[in-house]
Amino acid sequence: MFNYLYRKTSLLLFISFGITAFAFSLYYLFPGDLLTNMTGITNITEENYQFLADKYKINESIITQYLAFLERLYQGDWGVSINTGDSIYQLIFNLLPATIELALYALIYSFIVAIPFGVLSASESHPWLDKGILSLSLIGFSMPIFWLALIITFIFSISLGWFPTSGRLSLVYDIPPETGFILIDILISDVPYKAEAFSDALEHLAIPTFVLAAYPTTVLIRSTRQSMKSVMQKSYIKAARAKGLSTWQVLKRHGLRNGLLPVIQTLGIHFGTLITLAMVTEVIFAWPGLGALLVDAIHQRDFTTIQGGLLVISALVFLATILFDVLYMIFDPLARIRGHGKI
Amino acid sequence: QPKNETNLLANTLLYCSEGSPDLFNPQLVTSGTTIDAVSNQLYNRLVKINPQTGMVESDLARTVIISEDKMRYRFYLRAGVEFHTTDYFTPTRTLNSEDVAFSFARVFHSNHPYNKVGGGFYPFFDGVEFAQLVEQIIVVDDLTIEFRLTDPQASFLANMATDFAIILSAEYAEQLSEQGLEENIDHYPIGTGPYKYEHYVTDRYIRYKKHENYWASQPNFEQVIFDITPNNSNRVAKLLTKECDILGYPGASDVQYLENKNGIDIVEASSMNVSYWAFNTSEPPFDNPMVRKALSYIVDRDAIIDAVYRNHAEPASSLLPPNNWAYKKIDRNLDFSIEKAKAMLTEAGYPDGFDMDIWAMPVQRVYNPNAGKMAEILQQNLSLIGVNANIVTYDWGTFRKKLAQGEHDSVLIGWLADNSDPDNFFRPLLSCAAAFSGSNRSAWCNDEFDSKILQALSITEPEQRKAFYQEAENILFEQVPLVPIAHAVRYRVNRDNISGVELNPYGGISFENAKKHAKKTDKTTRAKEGKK
Amino acid sequence: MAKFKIFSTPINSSPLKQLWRAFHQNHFALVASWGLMFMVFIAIFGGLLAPYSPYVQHQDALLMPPAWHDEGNIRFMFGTDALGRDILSRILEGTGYSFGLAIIAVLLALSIGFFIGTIAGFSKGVKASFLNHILDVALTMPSLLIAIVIVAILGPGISNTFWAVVLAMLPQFIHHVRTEISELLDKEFVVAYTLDGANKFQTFRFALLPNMIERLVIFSTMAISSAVLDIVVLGFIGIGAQSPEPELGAMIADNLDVFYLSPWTVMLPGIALFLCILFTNIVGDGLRHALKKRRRQ
Amino acid sequence: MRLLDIRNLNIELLNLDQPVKAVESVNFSMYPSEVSGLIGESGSGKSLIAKALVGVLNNRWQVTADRFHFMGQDLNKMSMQKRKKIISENIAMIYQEPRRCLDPTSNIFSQLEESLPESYHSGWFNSKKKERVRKCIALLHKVGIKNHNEVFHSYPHMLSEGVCQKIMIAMAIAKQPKLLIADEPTTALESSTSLQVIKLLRSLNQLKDMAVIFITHNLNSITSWADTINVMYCGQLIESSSTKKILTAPKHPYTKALFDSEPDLSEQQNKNRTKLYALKGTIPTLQHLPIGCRLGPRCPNAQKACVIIPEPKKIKGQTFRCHYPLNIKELK
Amino acid sequence: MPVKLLEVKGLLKSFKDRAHWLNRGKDVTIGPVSFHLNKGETLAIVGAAGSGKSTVAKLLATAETADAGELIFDGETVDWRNSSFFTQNIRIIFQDALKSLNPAVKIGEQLEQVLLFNTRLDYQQRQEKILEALRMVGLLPEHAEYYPHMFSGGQAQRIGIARALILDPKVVIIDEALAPLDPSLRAQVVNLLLDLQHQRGLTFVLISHQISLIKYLSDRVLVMDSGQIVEHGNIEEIFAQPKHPVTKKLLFALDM
Ligand SMILES: Nc1ncnc2c1ncn2[C@@H]1O[C@H](COP(=O)(O)OP(=O)(O)OP(=O)(O)O)[C@@H](O)[C@H]1O
Ligand SMILES: Nc1ncnc2c1ncn2[C@@H]1O[C@H](COP(=O)(O)OP(=O)(O)OP(=O)(O)O)[C@@H](O)[C@H]1O
Ligand SMILES: [Mg+2]
Ligand SMILES: [Mg+2]
Repeated sequence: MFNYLYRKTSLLLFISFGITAFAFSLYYLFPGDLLTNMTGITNITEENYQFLADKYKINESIITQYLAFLERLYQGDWGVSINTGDSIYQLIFNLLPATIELALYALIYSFIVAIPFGVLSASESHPWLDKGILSLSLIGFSMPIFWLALIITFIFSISLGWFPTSGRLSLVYDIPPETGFILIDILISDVPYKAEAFSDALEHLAIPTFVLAAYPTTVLIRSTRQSMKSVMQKSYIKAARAKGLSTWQVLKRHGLRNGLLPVIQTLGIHFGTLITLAMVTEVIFAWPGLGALLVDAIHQRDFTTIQGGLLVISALVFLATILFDVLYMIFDPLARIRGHGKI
Repeated sequence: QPKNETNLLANTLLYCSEGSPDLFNPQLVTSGTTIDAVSNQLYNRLVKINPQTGMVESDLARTVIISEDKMRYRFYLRAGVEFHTTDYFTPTRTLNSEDVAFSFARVFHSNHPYNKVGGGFYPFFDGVEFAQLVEQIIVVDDLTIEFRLTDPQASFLANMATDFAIILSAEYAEQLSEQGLEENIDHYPIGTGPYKYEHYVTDRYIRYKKHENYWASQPNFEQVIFDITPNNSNRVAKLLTKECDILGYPGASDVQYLENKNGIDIVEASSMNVSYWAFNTSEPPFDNPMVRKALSYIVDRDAIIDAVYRNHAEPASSLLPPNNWAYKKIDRNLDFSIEKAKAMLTEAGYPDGFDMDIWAMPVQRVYNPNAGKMAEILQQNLSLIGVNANIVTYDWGTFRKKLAQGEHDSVLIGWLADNSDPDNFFRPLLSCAAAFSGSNRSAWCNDEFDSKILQALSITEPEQRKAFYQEAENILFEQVPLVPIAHAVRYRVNRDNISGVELNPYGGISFENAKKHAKKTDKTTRAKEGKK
Repeated sequence: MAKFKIFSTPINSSPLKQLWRAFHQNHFALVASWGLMFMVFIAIFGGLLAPYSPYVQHQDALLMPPAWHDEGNIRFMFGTDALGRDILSRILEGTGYSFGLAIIAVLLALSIGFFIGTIAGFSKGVKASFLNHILDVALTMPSLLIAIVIVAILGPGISNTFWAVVLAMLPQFIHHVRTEISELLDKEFVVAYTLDGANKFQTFRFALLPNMIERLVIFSTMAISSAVLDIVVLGFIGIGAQSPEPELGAMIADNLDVFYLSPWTVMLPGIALFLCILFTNIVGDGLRHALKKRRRQ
Repeated sequence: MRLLDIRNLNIELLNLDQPVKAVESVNFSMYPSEVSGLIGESGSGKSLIAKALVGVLNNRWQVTADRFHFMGQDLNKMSMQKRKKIISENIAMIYQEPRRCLDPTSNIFSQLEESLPESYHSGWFNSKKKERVRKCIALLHKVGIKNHNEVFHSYPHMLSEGVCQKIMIAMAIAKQPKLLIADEPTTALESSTSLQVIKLLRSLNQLKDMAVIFITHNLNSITSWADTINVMYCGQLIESSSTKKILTAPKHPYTKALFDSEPDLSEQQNKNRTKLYALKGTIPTLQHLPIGCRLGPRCPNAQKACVIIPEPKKIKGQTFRCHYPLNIKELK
Repeated sequence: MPVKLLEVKGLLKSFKDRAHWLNRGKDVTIGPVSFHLNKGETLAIVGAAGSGKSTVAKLLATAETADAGELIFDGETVDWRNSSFFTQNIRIIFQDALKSLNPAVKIGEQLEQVLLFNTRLDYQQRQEKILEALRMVGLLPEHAEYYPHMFSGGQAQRIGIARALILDPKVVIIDEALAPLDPSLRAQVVNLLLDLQHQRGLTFVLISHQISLIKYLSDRVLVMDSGQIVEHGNIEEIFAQPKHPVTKKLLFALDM
């Protein structure tokens, strides 16, 4: 146990170093003036220059610069956006919850849909159902997310008018942002139109969540199916059946538990992709999150924002991967002894 | 409770705008987006233009008395006009002459404490050389104020009625000075308009609340929301899904599409505008008139009007649109001709062409619904004469900022008149003064041209003025600092339960009289004038 | 425990041939592989087949619907876009950009990854564990995100997109080759080769290489579909290929303006894109299944 | 009365191009508390029979039998549910690779617990928990595991193969089955551990009157304690009789070859390097079985008649399938 | 009079077991062991699991490098680094024959590769040698064209033997290579080994758990326990009077 923790911590340290060093190196990789890339201030005056050069230690060794960078990171002094002059720290952490919210709901959604379908398709009782689910998931897997988004909006918003097309909440409702998670914000706010606002928020969530969930759902269906299939072939399942347990009991006690373990791992592996797809979804549905910010920033060559956004998104991805790893470890007694290096 | 919801919806006006305002004071900008978002909602002017008749009429000023020599304008203000009360400012007094004096002094007096706040550039006022025109502003009494001019300039009152000449609160400015937060005057606005500022999230939305103590008739909405949706088709989608009531700047193809949709009104509104292709004449090779002239031949106006405007525009044969009184149809032989362009380019010393950038606005404007497409057409034609064009766009804010810094080679942009005076097309776009203040995108300064348009200003006789403007246009078409491309038809698109939205032919949109009906308005008011 | 082979009589064919046979039995995948061949053909020769240049604007035929539409015209099979460019030509050319470039990117990433991965697979000790850590870090980053980062550094454009995609896929390939090699190195038959007196190179050439090929083929097939997705997504969000380049993602984004008025301008490139990815995925899946089937025998 | 009586058992694998008969017309019967050995080469269908008996073959397999009696009841005539119930209450099975047969993600106690008879699970939530714990401890003690607490909280991977196999046995005997099927229970174990396991099974058979079907490759481990021995070849039961008879006078050439190919320990040192008795050739695949007698091509005394499938014959309690059986005094 | 073919002195190997969270990495030391092999005899190594039998075998075949020890072959001291000597004189037959064959290469080619790595024969000679090796283990020439997956366990084991013998080694190590075979196949392979020893005077080192087989095949026995040789001698003597408790236990396990 200790060893496991030790290994994970050292990995975490390595990763933190990796991410921050990478973010730091962006200062140099981005075109343009170094000090502007660091501060986000475009027209640096003479007297200001000296002050900033001292603060950012740009005339000292790379190591010192990097350490200064770490210190600033820690203090929340992430510079300002080259274009708007807003504090990047503020900007990012205001938008982060929206991204997390979208990704999380999509994940939950795909879990709810994919696990039963995956299990169903793994049970060999309905070969046609299996084929159907598989083909559908293959199609879903092959659809570029933006194209899927266009088709879905065209059908469900434009033609049928069931759901709104973009945004998180109708602007009619004025909900003070407390946590940044819209559903939570609505619940803790004291506005007279709580209920409508809540259902409106759900309506807004529907299409983006569905579109974003398409990818993880198909991945999950396939991985659930595969792992359930292999688990159901295992001797211990046969042994359990021979003990006289019913199909459902076998599934519940042994099948799902073992079958879903690799699924957790798959999720960990694909979480990063989910986050990137969330970024694309944000762009498509004008979802005010980190992804939209980042893409905008790339359009506008707003290097400070790009750097901050990338830092946070990669940190998010890593944290999630480690989280899934820990989850995996909790559920799989074997992982505790064999979890080498891999995150 | 469903009751609540209907109330909330009925009391909210949702406007899907195409971009974010730069700030909340039109004095400092020329951008239509800012004007739309700010001028008529938050502020009033002394006088305004009636959108129907085009005549100047009273606004905050009850009456205007003009002296015989047309050099002194005395404005009598309304009494009891309340400023906005917000969480950052509570007014203690109503509007008086001080406020008017402050609002204009800020623009005119370079040593005014607020003059440099926000950069110190007032593009519109600088463009029409207002500071030189107004000799003095005299506070006669609490509710009377007099403007003394240096010249009896014909366009003064029209300029006073533009969306730029708004009235700020002097009391608020004082409060800000005390707090040392002068910058806030343009970002946390206080005005007298029908709606007041509540909240703004950059690139997402603006929320205005009703101004309860509005001096004119009570506004019809509890809140007005600007839903900032730069993407054209997203805006249309929002209109269709009732996420917005009014659509700002429909794309040309969207008009065509929306015409066949139920529940949507499309109204053609009169508009004086021009879209043009401006060359940065301070940079080679565009400092060479021959090159500019050559490039002007590759502009295929018919193709552009077909593809970009979807025929909702007229080809521009002059800078002035045909509905301006000073317009005169002259055949300038502007035909699209690759041969001529090629020949001229060779003559100018560029037989093999060159590389250039075309900056295309990222947003839809009245005068140009899709600059990107237009740029692609130009790019295609340019390639025929060996010029390799690269299309550049940034988001709107960055775009304008970089444009003002003159980083462009050439730009596709346009102009929407601020008033009916032809001068509004010439001086802001091409005068030497504007070359420095920024709205002259060609950075072009021609003394002869300048003197022509100044001469045109100094006289009042329309026919004489017209003649001067024609001469100016002749110079323009010789020198080609910019190539006029089209005069677009402006549309107002809204859901059919909305009425009373006013589109100023010279500027922004006004929701002062807008109403939302529980049911559709009756047929007669939503005649689809714009339909062909 | 040596069991009987119940399935079929042993066939005297190489594993690769067996894989192909098993693949052949899956008609669905077989059809998809024809589709894939067709798409590859278009990706290579699309430019030559195109009736018009993808850039030329037919002023007289703006937003022309496809030929099967009532108002369509046989001149433009798939209709035209808002600038009068022939959509068929643009799709034919665009397949080369989106799909062809993806294939080239995969091939490039494969060769570089193969080289580095091989070295990594053979190295041991501190060097290897450092590389492992770096790879672990790089692998958690989804390829699209890496591509976005690289484009952010290099700036938009189709060639930058290409390099971004290559670089983004590299860690996966290195990792794949490396694990493949280190897995194989643990196999008994590789030890047997050393005991037979084979040196490192011979072991690699005779023992490892023949056993890596099929899995590499499958992995690369799967990588193609993700490379296509990366390229088009970058194009779509406007930081990849720039219009008027007929890259399918950029094309879809470009035509969004007229999506409601003339949906085919968006749907047709989308379908072409979808087919490319679908065929690739089906073939990849089919190969994977075939491999599984072969392994079971 | 017979404990188990099966006639003409066929097991077919369906999901191939054409169905393959992996086990063909096997007759098998045994008496209560009998120990029956099932031997034969790998792949001859021993495990399939065992799995078919406990009914854990998945639906790709088709199991048919003309008669399937267990404890006097005709299982063929019962509903699936009832059949399953009877089987799970009375037949238990232990497998070759014990660790693979234990769920790696749940601890030993919970797995042991769920194999207790129904009566321990009914009643209020947890009301019988203590009783179950006691019972489980008793079971572990019975199979010779003393540190029960430690074992209870362990996961399978923490235990040695031998312990895992003992736990499997504990689970198998939890319901006090009438019949225990041990499918190569010692193959994965070291010789000293496997000795322990066999001793354990032996004592259970003697003390609890539990019938045992012991499937193995290892002839030595079976001959000393099995009452009867059944020999399989290529999906057929080719000979079955009492251990003594089979050892002394095997009737089927394959049976003889099987016993002869095992070097005999009692023999003196093989100084002159004589060869072992070996059948030539290899075992055919199930899809390409020879016509007639399945041993045909490999049989040393094959003759013309061997192209006809031999029917089971019974001589003095010794059943075999051969046209030319060995060790028969007077040939007809 | 037996002739000493090979003598091992003080062979030693120690492993550092990787530490993991249950046990804190114990060191395993195999040896030092010393023993000799006579020409044409079969030496059996027995011992409990983990006692170091395979390690000794691997050290002899240089699949592992020894930490210390001396090897005298035919009266001459051999350098451990002289790999071509080992590959040509001491060959090992693996436990799982199928796993030790390259699944992607035809049998003939694999045999040819062995020749390529070690000899300078030309194509014709190589083919002849391959055919001879196949014939020797009772396979047909066309089997050279087969892939490993097409062989049954017994046939695969024969190929393993062919591969070991194709370089005409003096010593062949058989590490549990007979255990996984079915009785009837095992008998075939045992017979084959006996034949080969008879014809070519091969020396075998046989590692097996099956006491009966050892008794049947071998001349001398080494008994190992936790890395050490605890008993060795002629097979009759040891079976008649086992001295060490480990030997007793091993022998006892077989009469069940
Ligand atoms: N899941 C399966 N799919 C296909 N064939 C199978 C499957 N399981 C078993 N077989 C085949 O059925 C036949 C009988 O197998 P079975 O496991 O009963 O043999 P066995 O006698 O138990 O062998 P062993 O001694 O190796 O355990 C074999 O030919 C085997 O290849
Ligand atoms: N590469 C290695 N690294 C660490 N320890 C090893 C290694 N190889 C063998 N050992 C250890 O050396 C000891 C002897 O192993 P070896 O394989 O020689 O035993 P064995 O007698 O052949 O056992 P078995 O009968 O199970 O084959 C074991 O404790 C094993 O854990
Ligand atoms: Mg079996
Ligand atoms: Mg060993």
